[in-house]
Amino acid sequence: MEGLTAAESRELEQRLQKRQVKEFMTVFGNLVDNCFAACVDDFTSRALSGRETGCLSRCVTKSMATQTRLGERFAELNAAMTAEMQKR
Amino acid sequence: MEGLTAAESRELEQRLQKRQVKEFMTVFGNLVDNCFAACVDDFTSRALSGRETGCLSRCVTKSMATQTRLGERFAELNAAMTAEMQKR
Amino acid sequence: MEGLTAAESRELEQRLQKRQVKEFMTVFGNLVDNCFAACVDDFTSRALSGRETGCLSRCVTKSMATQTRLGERFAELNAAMTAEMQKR
Amino acid sequence: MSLFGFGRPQPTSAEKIAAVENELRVVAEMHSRMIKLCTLKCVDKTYREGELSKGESVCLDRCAAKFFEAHQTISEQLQREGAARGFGA
Amino acid sequence: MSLFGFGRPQPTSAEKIAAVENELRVVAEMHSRMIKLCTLKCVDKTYREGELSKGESVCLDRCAAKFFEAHQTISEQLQREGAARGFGA
Amino acid sequence: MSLFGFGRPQPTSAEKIAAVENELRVVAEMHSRMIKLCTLKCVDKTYREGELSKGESVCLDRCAAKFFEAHQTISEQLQREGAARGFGA
Repeated sequence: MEGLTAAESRELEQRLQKRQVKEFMTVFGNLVDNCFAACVDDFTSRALSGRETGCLSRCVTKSMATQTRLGERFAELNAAMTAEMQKR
Repeated sequence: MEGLTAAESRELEQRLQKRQVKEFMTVFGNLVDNCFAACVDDFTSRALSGRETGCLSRCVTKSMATQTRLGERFAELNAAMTAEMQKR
Repeated sequence: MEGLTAAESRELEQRLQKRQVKEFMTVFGNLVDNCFAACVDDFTSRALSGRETGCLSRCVTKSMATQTRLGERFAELNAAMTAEMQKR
Repeated sequence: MSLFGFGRPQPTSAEKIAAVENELRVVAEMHSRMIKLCTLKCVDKTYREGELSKGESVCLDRCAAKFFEAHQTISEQLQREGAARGFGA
Repeated sequence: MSLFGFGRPQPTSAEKIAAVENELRVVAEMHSRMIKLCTLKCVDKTYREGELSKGESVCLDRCAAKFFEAHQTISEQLQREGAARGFGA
Repeated sequence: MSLFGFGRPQPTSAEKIAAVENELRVVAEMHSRMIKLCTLKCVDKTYREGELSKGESVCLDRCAAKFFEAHQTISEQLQREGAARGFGA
Protein backbone atom coordinates (compact mmCIF):
# COMPACT_ATOMS: atom_id res chain seq x y z
CA MET A 1 0.00 0.00 0.00
CA GLU A 2 2.84 2.41 -0.73
CA GLY A 3 1.94 6.08 -1.25
CA LEU A 4 -1.07 6.14 1.05
CA THR A 5 -1.30 8.26 4.20
CA ALA A 6 -2.52 6.72 7.46
CA ALA A 7 -6.02 8.17 6.95
CA GLU A 8 -6.12 6.82 3.40
CA SER A 9 -5.03 3.38 4.60
CA ARG A 10 -7.80 3.34 7.19
CA GLU A 11 -10.38 4.36 4.60
CA LEU A 12 -9.08 1.71 2.20
CA GLU A 13 -9.16 -0.95 4.88
CA GLN A 14 -12.79 -0.19 5.63
CA ARG A 15 -13.66 -0.49 1.97
CA LEU A 16 -11.78 -3.77 1.68
CA GLN A 17 -13.72 -5.17 4.64
CA LYS A 18 -16.94 -4.16 2.92
CA ARG A 19 -15.72 -5.79 -0.28
CA GLN A 20 -14.83 -9.02 1.55
CA VAL A 21 -18.29 -9.20 3.06
CA LYS A 22 -19.78 -8.68 -0.39
CA GLU A 23 -17.54 -11.33 -1.94
CA PHE A 24 -18.31 -13.84 0.75
CA MET A 25 -21.99 -13.24 0.08
CA THR A 26 -21.51 -13.79 -3.66
CA VAL A 27 -19.63 -17.04 -3.11
CA PHE A 28 -22.18 -18.21 -0.53
CA GLY A 29 -25.05 -17.26 -2.84
CA ASN A 30 -23.56 -19.19 -5.76
CA LEU A 31 -23.08 -22.20 -3.52
CA VAL A 32 -26.74 -22.11 -2.41
CA ASP A 33 -27.85 -21.77 -6.05
CA ASN A 34 -25.71 -24.66 -7.25
CA CYS A 35 -26.50 -27.06 -4.44
CA PHE A 36 -30.22 -26.33 -4.34
CA ALA A 37 -30.49 -26.64 -8.13
CA ALA A 38 -28.52 -29.91 -8.13
CA CYS A 39 -30.08 -31.59 -5.09
CA VAL A 40 -33.69 -30.49 -4.61
CA ASP A 41 -36.10 -31.95 -7.11
CA ASP A 42 -38.99 -33.51 -5.27
CA PHE A 43 -41.90 -31.18 -4.67
CA THR A 44 -44.37 -33.73 -3.32
CA SER A 45 -43.61 -32.55 0.22
CA ARG A 46 -42.71 -29.36 2.09
CA ALA A 47 -39.76 -30.80 3.99
CA LEU A 48 -36.40 -31.82 2.54
CA SER A 49 -36.14 -35.60 2.09
CA GLY A 50 -33.24 -37.58 3.52
CA ARG A 51 -31.82 -37.95 0.02
CA GLU A 52 -31.98 -34.20 -0.57
CA THR A 53 -30.40 -33.39 2.78
CA GLY A 54 -27.57 -35.83 2.12
CA CYS A 55 -27.00 -34.44 -1.35
CA LEU A 56 -26.92 -30.86 -0.03
CA SER A 57 -24.43 -31.79 2.66
CA ARG A 58 -22.08 -33.52 0.18
CA CYS A 59 -22.50 -30.61 -2.23
CA VAL A 60 -21.45 -28.10 0.43
CA THR A 61 -18.43 -30.18 1.47
CA LYS A 62 -17.37 -30.66 -2.14
CA SER A 63 -17.88 -26.99 -3.00
CA MET A 64 -15.69 -25.96 -0.08
CA ALA A 65 -12.98 -28.40 -1.18
CA THR A 66 -13.25 -27.02 -4.71
CA GLN A 67 -12.86 -23.47 -3.48
CA THR A 68 -9.91 -24.32 -1.27
CA ARG A 69 -8.15 -26.10 -4.13
CA LEU A 70 -8.86 -23.41 -6.71
CA GLY A 71 -7.86 -20.75 -4.19
CA GLU A 72 -4.42 -22.36 -3.87
CA ARG A 73 -4.02 -22.61 -7.65
CA PHE A 74 -5.18 -19.02 -8.07
CA ALA A 75 -2.60 -17.76 -5.58
CA GLU A 76 0.21 -19.68 -7.30
CA LEU A 77 -0.77 -18.64 -10.81
CA ASN A 78 -1.29 -15.03 -9.77
CA ALA A 79 2.13 -14.91 -8.11
CA ALA A 80 3.74 -16.42 -11.21
CA MET A 81 1.98 -13.95 -13.48
CA THR A 82 3.00 -10.99 -11.32
CA ALA A 83 6.63 -12.16 -11.30
CA GLU A 84 6.48 -12.61 -15.08
CA MET A 85 5.16 -9.07 -15.56
CA GLN A 86 7.89 -7.54 -13.41
CA LYS A 87 10.60 -9.27 -15.45
CA ARG A 88 9.47 -7.55 -18.65
CA MET B 1 -34.61 0.66 14.03
CA GLU B 2 -33.82 1.00 17.73
CA GLY B 3 -30.57 2.72 18.65
CA LEU B 4 -30.45 5.08 15.69
CA THR B 5 -30.66 8.86 16.02
CA ALA B 6 -33.03 10.84 13.82
CA ALA B 7 -30.20 11.78 11.45
CA GLU B 8 -29.09 8.16 11.21
CA SER B 9 -32.65 7.04 10.49
CA ARG B 10 -32.93 9.57 7.66
CA GLU B 11 -29.62 8.43 6.19
CA LEU B 12 -30.70 4.80 6.48
CA GLU B 13 -34.05 5.52 4.87
CA GLN B 14 -32.34 7.13 1.89
CA ARG B 15 -30.11 4.11 1.45
CA LEU B 16 -33.07 1.77 1.70
CA GLN B 17 -34.88 3.70 -1.03
CA LYS B 18 -31.80 3.39 -3.21
CA ARG B 19 -31.68 -0.33 -2.45
CA GLN B 20 -35.36 -0.78 -3.32
CA VAL B 21 -34.85 0.92 -6.66
CA LYS B 22 -31.91 -1.39 -7.32
CA GLU B 23 -33.87 -4.47 -6.31
CA PHE B 24 -36.81 -3.53 -8.45
CA MET B 25 -34.41 -3.18 -11.38
CA THR B 26 -32.92 -6.61 -10.71
CA VAL B 27 -36.34 -8.25 -10.54
CA PHE B 28 -37.51 -6.40 -13.64
CA GLY B 29 -34.32 -7.31 -15.50
CA ASN B 30 -34.67 -10.99 -14.65
CA LEU B 31 -38.28 -10.92 -15.82
CA VAL B 32 -37.26 -9.38 -19.17
CA ASP B 33 -34.51 -11.99 -19.55
CA ASN B 34 -36.80 -14.91 -18.77
CA CYS B 35 -39.74 -13.81 -20.86
CA PHE B 36 -37.68 -12.74 -23.88
CA ALA B 37 -35.66 -15.97 -23.76
CA ALA B 38 -38.82 -18.09 -23.45
CA CYS B 39 -41.05 -16.29 -25.95
CA VAL B 40 -39.02 -14.71 -28.75
CA ASP B 41 -37.62 -17.18 -31.23
CA ASP B 42 -38.52 -16.08 -34.71
CA PHE B 43 -35.94 -13.86 -36.37
CA THR B 44 -37.46 -13.77 -39.85
CA SER B 45 -38.94 -10.35 -39.09
CA ARG B 46 -38.11 -7.19 -37.12
CA ALA B 47 -41.47 -6.91 -35.37
CA LEU B 48 -42.81 -9.19 -32.64
CA SER B 49 -45.35 -11.67 -34.02
CA GLY B 50 -48.79 -12.06 -32.47
CA ARG B 51 -47.69 -15.35 -30.94
CA GLU B 52 -44.62 -13.74 -29.37
CA THR B 53 -46.61 -10.79 -28.03
CA GLY B 54 -49.19 -13.12 -26.48
CA CYS B 55 -46.50 -15.29 -24.93
CA LEU B 56 -44.72 -12.24 -23.47
CA SER B 57 -47.96 -10.95 -21.98
CA ARG B 58 -48.80 -14.28 -20.34
CA CYS B 59 -45.21 -14.59 -19.13
CA VAL B 60 -45.37 -11.18 -17.44
CA THR B 61 -48.71 -11.96 -15.79
CA LYS B 62 -47.49 -15.33 -14.59
CA SER B 63 -44.18 -13.94 -13.34
CA MET B 64 -46.04 -11.32 -11.32
CA ALA B 65 -48.31 -13.97 -9.84
CA THR B 66 -45.23 -16.07 -9.01
CA GLN B 67 -43.58 -13.15 -7.27
CA THR B 68 -46.68 -12.28 -5.30
CA ARG B 69 -47.10 -15.87 -4.15
CA LEU B 70 -43.44 -16.38 -3.28
CA GLY B 71 -43.39 -13.01 -1.54
CA GLU B 72 -46.19 -14.16 0.77
CA ARG B 73 -44.44 -17.46 1.50
CA PHE B 74 -41.15 -15.65 2.10
CA ALA B 75 -42.76 -13.30 4.62
CA GLU B 76 -44.38 -16.22 6.50
CA LEU B 77 -41.25 -18.35 6.55
CA ASN B 78 -39.05 -15.43 7.52
CA ALA B 79 -41.39 -14.53 10.41
CA ALA B 80 -41.40 -18.16 11.57
CA MET B 81 -37.61 -18.36 11.38
CA THR B 82 -37.17 -15.12 13.30
CA ALA B 83 -39.59 -16.32 16.02
CA GLU B 84 -37.71 -19.64 16.18
CA MET B 85 -34.38 -17.85 16.64
CA GLN B 86 -35.67 -15.66 19.43
CA LYS B 87 -36.94 -18.71 21.34
CA ARG B 88 -33.44 -20.18 21.51
CA MET C 1 -27.22 17.81 -18.14
CA GLU C 2 -29.41 20.89 -17.73
CA GLY C 3 -30.11 22.07 -14.18
CA LEU C 4 -26.78 20.97 -12.69
CA THR C 5 -24.22 23.38 -11.25
CA ALA C 6 -20.54 23.08 -12.22
CA ALA C 7 -19.74 21.21 -9.00
CA GLU C 8 -22.62 18.81 -9.58
CA SER C 9 -21.48 18.18 -13.15
CA ARG C 10 -17.98 17.33 -11.96
CA GLU C 11 -19.35 14.97 -9.33
CA LEU C 12 -21.62 13.36 -11.91
CA GLU C 13 -18.77 12.99 -14.38
CA GLN C 14 -16.67 11.16 -11.78
CA ARG C 15 -19.52 8.79 -11.08
CA LEU C 16 -20.03 8.16 -14.78
CA GLN C 17 -16.36 7.29 -15.20
CA LYS C 18 -16.68 4.83 -12.34
CA ARG C 19 -19.80 3.40 -13.97
CA GLN C 20 -18.04 3.04 -17.33
CA VAL C 21 -15.17 1.14 -15.72
CA LYS C 22 -17.69 -1.13 -14.04
CA GLU C 23 -19.60 -1.69 -17.27
CA PHE C 24 -16.47 -2.45 -19.21
CA MET C 25 -15.59 -5.03 -16.58
CA THR C 26 -19.03 -6.62 -16.83
CA VAL C 27 -18.83 -6.86 -20.61
CA PHE C 28 -15.26 -8.17 -20.46
CA GLY C 29 -16.24 -10.69 -17.79
CA ASN C 30 -19.16 -11.99 -19.82
CA LEU C 31 -16.90 -12.33 -22.84
CA VAL C 32 -14.37 -14.37 -20.87
CA ASP C 33 -17.18 -16.57 -19.49
CA ASN C 34 -18.71 -17.18 -22.91
CA CYS C 35 -15.51 -17.84 -24.80
CA PHE C 36 -13.93 -20.04 -22.11
CA ALA C 37 -17.15 -22.05 -21.74
CA ALA C 38 -17.47 -22.47 -25.52
CA CYS C 39 -13.84 -23.17 -26.42
CA VAL C 40 -12.03 -24.91 -23.56
CA ASP C 41 -13.00 -28.52 -23.09
CA ASP C 42 -9.89 -30.61 -22.98
CA PHE C 43 -8.48 -31.13 -19.51
CA THR C 44 -5.82 -33.69 -20.38
CA SER C 45 -3.18 -30.96 -20.29
CA ARG C 46 -2.39 -27.74 -18.42
CA ALA C 47 -1.73 -25.61 -21.51
CA LEU C 48 -4.30 -24.44 -24.03
CA SER C 49 -4.21 -26.54 -27.22
CA GLY C 50 -3.89 -24.96 -30.65
CA ARG C 51 -7.54 -25.68 -31.29
CA GLU C 52 -8.59 -24.00 -28.07
CA THR C 53 -6.41 -20.94 -28.70
CA GLY C 54 -7.82 -20.56 -32.21
CA CYS C 55 -11.38 -20.92 -30.94
CA LEU C 56 -10.78 -18.31 -28.21
CA SER C 57 -9.32 -15.88 -30.71
CA ARG C 58 -12.24 -16.25 -33.13
CA CYS C 59 -14.68 -16.00 -30.23
CA VAL C 60 -13.15 -12.70 -29.09
CA THR C 61 -13.19 -11.24 -32.61
CA LYS C 62 -16.77 -12.33 -33.16
CA SER C 63 -17.90 -11.05 -29.75
CA MET C 64 -16.39 -7.66 -30.51
CA ALA C 65 -18.13 -7.57 -33.88
CA THR C 66 -21.39 -8.53 -32.16
CA GLN C 67 -20.99 -5.75 -29.63
CA THR C 68 -20.17 -3.16 -32.26
CA ARG C 69 -23.17 -4.15 -34.35
CA LEU C 70 -25.59 -4.29 -31.42
CA GLY C 71 -24.18 -1.00 -30.11
CA GLU C 72 -25.11 0.68 -33.40
CA ARG C 73 -28.61 -0.80 -33.38
CA PHE C 74 -29.06 0.16 -29.73
CA ALA C 75 -28.13 3.78 -30.46
CA GLU C 76 -30.54 3.95 -33.41
CA LEU C 77 -33.42 2.31 -31.56
CA ASN C 78 -32.85 4.39 -28.45
CA ALA C 79 -32.84 7.61 -30.50
CA ALA C 80 -36.05 6.56 -32.26
CA MET C 81 -37.72 5.69 -28.96
CA THR C 82 -36.69 8.99 -27.39
CA ALA C 83 -38.05 10.92 -30.40
CA GLU C 84 -41.28 8.92 -30.21
CA MET C 85 -41.72 9.75 -26.54
CA GLN C 86 -41.19 13.47 -27.07
CA LYS C 87 -43.89 13.53 -29.78
CA ARG C 88 -46.54 12.32 -27.32
CA MET D 1 -40.48 12.44 0.49
CA SER D 2 -43.49 14.18 -1.04
CA LEU D 3 -45.26 14.05 2.32
CA PHE D 4 -42.54 15.63 4.41
CA GLY D 5 -40.68 17.59 1.74
CA PHE D 6 -42.56 20.88 2.11
CA GLY D 7 -39.55 22.52 3.74
CA ARG D 8 -37.32 22.03 0.68
CA PRO D 9 -38.96 22.64 -2.68
CA GLN D 10 -35.66 22.18 -4.60
CA PRO D 11 -34.09 18.74 -5.07
CA THR D 12 -30.64 18.58 -3.48
CA SER D 13 -27.46 18.07 -5.51
CA ALA D 14 -27.32 14.47 -4.41
CA GLU D 15 -30.88 13.88 -5.60
CA LYS D 16 -30.32 15.50 -8.99
CA ILE D 17 -27.12 13.51 -9.53
CA ALA D 18 -28.81 10.30 -8.41
CA ALA D 19 -31.65 10.88 -10.89
CA VAL D 20 -29.30 11.34 -13.87
CA GLU D 21 -27.14 8.42 -12.72
CA ASN D 22 -30.16 6.20 -12.38
CA GLU D 23 -31.43 6.94 -15.85
CA LEU D 24 -28.04 6.11 -17.33
CA ARG D 25 -27.89 2.89 -15.35
CA VAL D 26 -31.25 1.81 -16.72
CA VAL D 27 -30.02 2.39 -20.28
CA ALA D 28 -26.70 0.64 -19.60
CA GLU D 29 -28.40 -2.41 -18.09
CA MET D 30 -30.77 -2.61 -21.01
CA HIS D 31 -27.81 -2.48 -23.38
CA SER D 32 -25.87 -5.28 -21.70
CA ARG D 33 -29.03 -7.37 -21.37
CA MET D 34 -29.61 -7.03 -25.12
CA ILE D 35 -26.05 -8.09 -25.89
CA LYS D 36 -26.42 -11.18 -23.73
CA LEU D 37 -29.83 -12.25 -25.05
CA CYS D 38 -29.22 -11.57 -28.73
CA THR D 39 -25.79 -13.26 -28.68
CA LEU D 40 -27.54 -16.30 -27.21
CA LYS D 41 -30.30 -16.22 -29.85
CA CYS D 42 -28.22 -15.45 -32.94
CA VAL D 43 -24.52 -16.29 -32.66
CA ASP D 44 -23.25 -19.80 -33.42
CA LYS D 45 -21.40 -21.08 -30.36
CA THR D 46 -18.88 -23.31 -32.16
CA TYR D 47 -16.77 -20.31 -33.21
CA ARG D 48 -15.55 -21.97 -36.35
CA GLU D 49 -15.62 -18.50 -37.92
CA GLY D 50 -14.27 -15.29 -36.39
CA GLU D 51 -16.51 -13.00 -38.41
CA LEU D 52 -20.27 -12.66 -38.16
CA SER D 53 -22.00 -14.45 -41.02
CA LYS D 54 -24.64 -12.62 -43.06
CA GLY D 55 -27.33 -14.69 -41.31
CA GLU D 56 -26.00 -13.90 -37.86
CA SER D 57 -25.79 -10.17 -38.64
CA VAL D 58 -29.38 -10.01 -39.89
CA CYS D 59 -30.53 -12.03 -36.89
CA LEU D 60 -28.78 -9.59 -34.51
CA ASP D 61 -30.43 -6.58 -36.17
CA ARG D 62 -33.88 -8.13 -35.88
CA CYS D 63 -33.22 -9.37 -32.37
CA ALA D 64 -32.27 -5.83 -31.32
CA ALA D 65 -35.52 -4.44 -32.72
CA LYS D 66 -37.57 -7.19 -31.07
CA PHE D 67 -35.78 -6.67 -27.79
CA PHE D 68 -36.69 -2.97 -27.76
CA GLU D 69 -40.29 -3.73 -28.61
CA ALA D 70 -40.49 -6.45 -25.95
CA HIS D 71 -38.82 -4.21 -23.38
CA GLN D 72 -41.38 -1.47 -23.96
CA THR D 73 -44.34 -3.86 -24.04
CA ILE D 74 -43.27 -5.45 -20.77
CA SER D 75 -42.66 -2.09 -19.08
CA GLU D 76 -46.10 -0.86 -20.06
CA GLN D 77 -47.82 -4.04 -18.90
CA LEU D 78 -45.98 -3.92 -15.57
CA GLN D 79 -47.03 -0.31 -15.05
CA ARG D 80 -50.67 -1.15 -15.82
CA GLU D 81 -50.97 -4.38 -13.87
CA GLY D 82 -48.29 -3.73 -11.27
CA ALA D 83 -50.03 -0.57 -10.06
CA ALA D 84 -53.20 -2.62 -9.51
CA ARG D 85 -51.54 -5.61 -7.86
CA GLY D 86 -48.80 -3.95 -5.83
CA PHE D 87 -46.02 -5.69 -7.77
CA GLY D 88 -42.68 -5.93 -6.03
CA ALA D 89 -44.14 -5.77 -2.51
CA MET E 1 -12.41 -4.53 15.67
CA SER E 2 -13.07 -6.30 18.95
CA LEU E 3 -9.33 -6.50 19.57
CA PHE E 4 -8.47 -2.89 18.97
CA GLY E 5 -11.82 -1.26 19.65
CA PHE E 6 -11.30 -0.45 23.32
CA GLY E 7 -10.88 3.25 22.58
CA ARG E 8 -14.38 3.58 21.16
CA PRO E 9 -17.00 1.53 22.94
CA GLN E 10 -19.86 2.92 20.79
CA PRO E 11 -20.26 1.95 17.14
CA THR E 12 -20.24 5.00 14.87
CA SER E 13 -23.28 6.10 12.87
CA ALA E 14 -21.76 4.68 9.71
CA GLU E 15 -21.21 1.32 11.40
CA LYS E 16 -24.74 1.11 12.79
CA ILE E 17 -26.24 2.03 9.42
CA ALA E 18 -23.98 -0.44 7.63
CA ALA E 19 -25.08 -3.23 9.99
CA VAL E 20 -28.79 -2.64 9.39
CA GLU E 21 -28.22 -2.21 5.65
CA ASN E 22 -26.25 -5.42 5.51
CA GLU E 23 -28.90 -7.46 7.25
CA LEU E 24 -31.53 -6.17 4.84
CA ARG E 25 -29.31 -6.97 1.87
CA VAL E 26 -28.90 -10.56 3.06
CA VAL E 27 -32.68 -10.94 3.28
CA ALA E 28 -33.23 -9.27 -0.11
CA GLU E 29 -30.67 -11.49 -1.83
CA MET E 30 -32.23 -14.57 -0.28
CA HIS E 31 -35.61 -13.44 -1.56
CA SER E 32 -34.51 -12.88 -5.15
CA ARG E 33 -32.54 -16.12 -5.12
CA MET E 34 -35.67 -17.99 -4.03
CA ILE E 35 -37.72 -16.40 -6.82
CA LYS E 36 -35.15 -17.42 -9.41
CA LEU E 37 -34.69 -21.00 -8.20
CA CYS E 38 -38.36 -21.81 -7.52
CA THR E 39 -39.50 -20.28 -10.83
CA LEU E 40 -36.97 -22.56 -12.52
CA LYS E 41 -38.14 -25.62 -10.59
CA CYS E 42 -41.91 -25.08 -10.73
CA VAL E 43 -43.10 -22.81 -13.54
CA ASP E 44 -43.77 -24.17 -17.04
CA LYS E 45 -41.65 -22.23 -19.50
CA THR E 46 -43.98 -22.45 -22.52
CA TYR E 47 -46.28 -19.77 -21.11
CA ARG E 48 -49.37 -21.19 -22.76
CA GLU E 49 -51.26 -20.00 -19.69
CA GLY E 50 -50.96 -16.61 -18.00
CA GLU E 51 -52.18 -17.82 -14.62
CA LEU E 52 -50.39 -20.20 -12.28
CA SER E 53 -51.91 -23.67 -12.40
CA LYS E 54 -52.89 -25.42 -9.16
CA GLY E 55 -49.86 -27.70 -9.56
CA GLU E 56 -47.47 -24.80 -10.09
CA SER E 57 -48.86 -22.94 -7.08
CA VAL E 58 -48.46 -25.93 -4.77
CA CYS E 59 -44.97 -26.55 -6.15
CA LEU E 60 -44.00 -22.92 -5.43
CA ASP E 61 -45.24 -23.16 -1.83
CA ARG E 62 -43.26 -26.35 -1.20
CA CYS E 63 -40.22 -25.01 -3.02
CA ALA E 64 -40.24 -21.91 -0.80
CA ALA E 65 -40.33 -24.07 2.34
CA LYS E 66 -37.54 -26.33 1.03
CA PHE E 67 -35.47 -23.32 0.04
CA PHE E 68 -35.64 -21.91 3.57
CA GLU E 69 -34.73 -25.25 5.08
CA ALA E 70 -31.86 -25.74 2.64
CA HIS E 71 -30.62 -22.18 3.21
CA GLN E 72 -30.47 -22.73 6.95
CA THR E 73 -28.91 -26.18 6.68
CA ILE E 74 -26.21 -24.89 4.36
CA SER E 75 -25.49 -21.85 6.56
CA GLU E 76 -25.07 -24.03 9.61
CA GLN E 77 -22.80 -26.51 7.83
CA LEU E 78 -20.64 -23.68 6.49
CA GLN E 79 -20.30 -22.20 9.95
CA ARG E 80 -19.31 -25.57 11.41
CA GLU E 81 -16.93 -26.73 8.69
CA GLY E 82 -15.89 -23.33 7.39
CA ALA E 83 -14.54 -22.31 10.78
CA ALA E 84 -12.39 -25.44 10.79
CA ARG E 85 -11.16 -25.18 7.19
CA GLY E 86 -10.84 -21.41 6.78
CA PHE E 87 -13.46 -21.28 4.06
CA GLY E 88 -13.31 -18.26 1.78
CA ALA E 89 -9.58 -17.71 2.26
CA MET F 1 -7.96 13.25 -16.99
CA SER F 2 -4.52 13.43 -18.59
CA LEU F 3 -5.71 16.16 -20.94
CA PHE F 4 -7.17 18.50 -18.39
CA GLY F 5 -5.30 17.43 -15.28
CA PHE F 6 -2.46 19.97 -15.47
CA GLY F 7 -3.89 21.94 -12.58
CA ARG F 8 -3.52 19.05 -10.11
CA PRO F 9 -0.37 16.98 -10.56
CA GLN F 10 -1.06 14.77 -7.50
CA PRO F 11 -3.84 12.19 -7.48
CA THR F 12 -6.33 12.88 -4.67
CA SER F 13 -6.90 10.48 -1.77
CA ALA F 14 -10.13 9.33 -3.37
CA GLU F 15 -8.32 8.59 -6.64
CA LYS F 16 -5.51 6.65 -4.99
CA ILE F 17 -7.98 4.60 -2.96
CA ALA F 18 -10.15 3.98 -6.01
CA ALA F 19 -7.11 2.72 -7.96
CA VAL F 20 -6.14 0.17 -5.29
CA GLU F 21 -9.75 -0.85 -4.79
CA ASN F 22 -10.22 -1.31 -8.51
CA GLU F 23 -7.21 -3.55 -8.88
CA LEU F 24 -8.41 -5.75 -6.04
CA ARG F 25 -11.86 -5.94 -7.58
CA VAL F 26 -10.40 -7.12 -10.88
CA VAL F 27 -8.53 -9.91 -9.10
CA ALA F 28 -11.56 -10.85 -7.00
CA GLU F 29 -13.83 -11.04 -10.03
CA MET F 30 -11.30 -13.15 -11.88
CA HIS F 31 -11.16 -15.48 -8.89
CA SER F 32 -14.92 -15.98 -8.60
CA ARG F 33 -15.23 -16.36 -12.37
CA MET F 34 -12.62 -19.14 -12.27
CA ILE F 35 -14.46 -20.94 -9.48
CA LYS F 36 -17.71 -20.81 -11.42
CA LEU F 37 -16.28 -21.95 -14.77
CA CYS F 38 -13.99 -24.68 -13.45
CA THR F 39 -16.67 -26.10 -11.15
CA LEU F 40 -18.91 -26.30 -14.21
CA LYS F 41 -16.21 -27.98 -16.31
CA CYS F 42 -14.80 -30.40 -13.73
CA VAL F 43 -17.14 -31.23 -10.86
CA ASP F 44 -19.75 -33.98 -11.16
CA LYS F 45 -23.15 -32.47 -10.43
CA THR F 46 -24.81 -35.57 -8.94
CA TYR F 47 -22.98 -35.11 -5.63
CA ARG F 48 -22.94 -38.79 -4.87
CA GLU F 49 -19.58 -38.14 -3.20
CA GLY F 50 -18.72 -35.32 -0.82
CA GLU F 51 -15.00 -35.38 -1.56
CA LEU F 52 -13.29 -34.39 -4.80
CA SER F 53 -12.22 -37.45 -6.77
CA LYS F 54 -8.67 -37.68 -8.08
CA GLY F 55 -9.96 -36.98 -11.58
CA GLU F 56 -11.90 -33.91 -10.49
CA SER F 57 -8.89 -32.56 -8.57
CA VAL F 58 -6.56 -32.91 -11.53
CA CYS F 59 -9.17 -31.40 -13.82
CA LEU F 60 -9.52 -28.38 -11.49
CA ASP F 61 -5.75 -27.81 -11.45
CA ARG F 62 -5.55 -27.89 -15.23
CA CYS F 63 -8.68 -25.81 -15.61
CA ALA F 64 -7.16 -23.13 -13.36
CA ALA F 65 -4.01 -23.01 -15.47
CA LYS F 66 -6.01 -22.86 -18.71
CA PHE F 67 -8.24 -20.16 -17.28
CA PHE F 68 -5.25 -17.95 -16.48
CA GLU F 69 -3.78 -18.49 -19.92
CA ALA F 70 -7.12 -17.80 -21.61
CA HIS F 71 -7.68 -14.71 -19.47
CA GLN F 72 -4.33 -13.28 -20.47
CA THR F 73 -4.71 -14.18 -24.14
CA ILE F 74 -8.13 -12.58 -24.29
CA SER F 75 -6.95 -9.42 -22.48
CA GLU F 76 -4.07 -9.00 -24.91
CA GLN F 77 -6.25 -9.53 -27.97
CA LEU F 78 -8.82 -7.04 -26.69
CA GLN F 79 -6.10 -4.46 -26.11
CA ARG F 80 -4.72 -4.96 -29.62
CA GLU F 81 -7.98 -5.12 -31.54
CA GLY F 82 -10.13 -3.08 -29.17
CA ALA F 83 -7.88 -0.05 -29.51
CA ALA F 84 -8.28 -0.22 -33.29
CA ARG F 85 -12.05 -0.81 -33.32
CA GLY F 86 -13.19 1.31 -30.38
CA PHE F 87 -14.49 -1.66 -28.44
CA GLY F 88 -17.03 -0.93 -25.76
CA ALA F 89 -18.28 2.30 -27.37
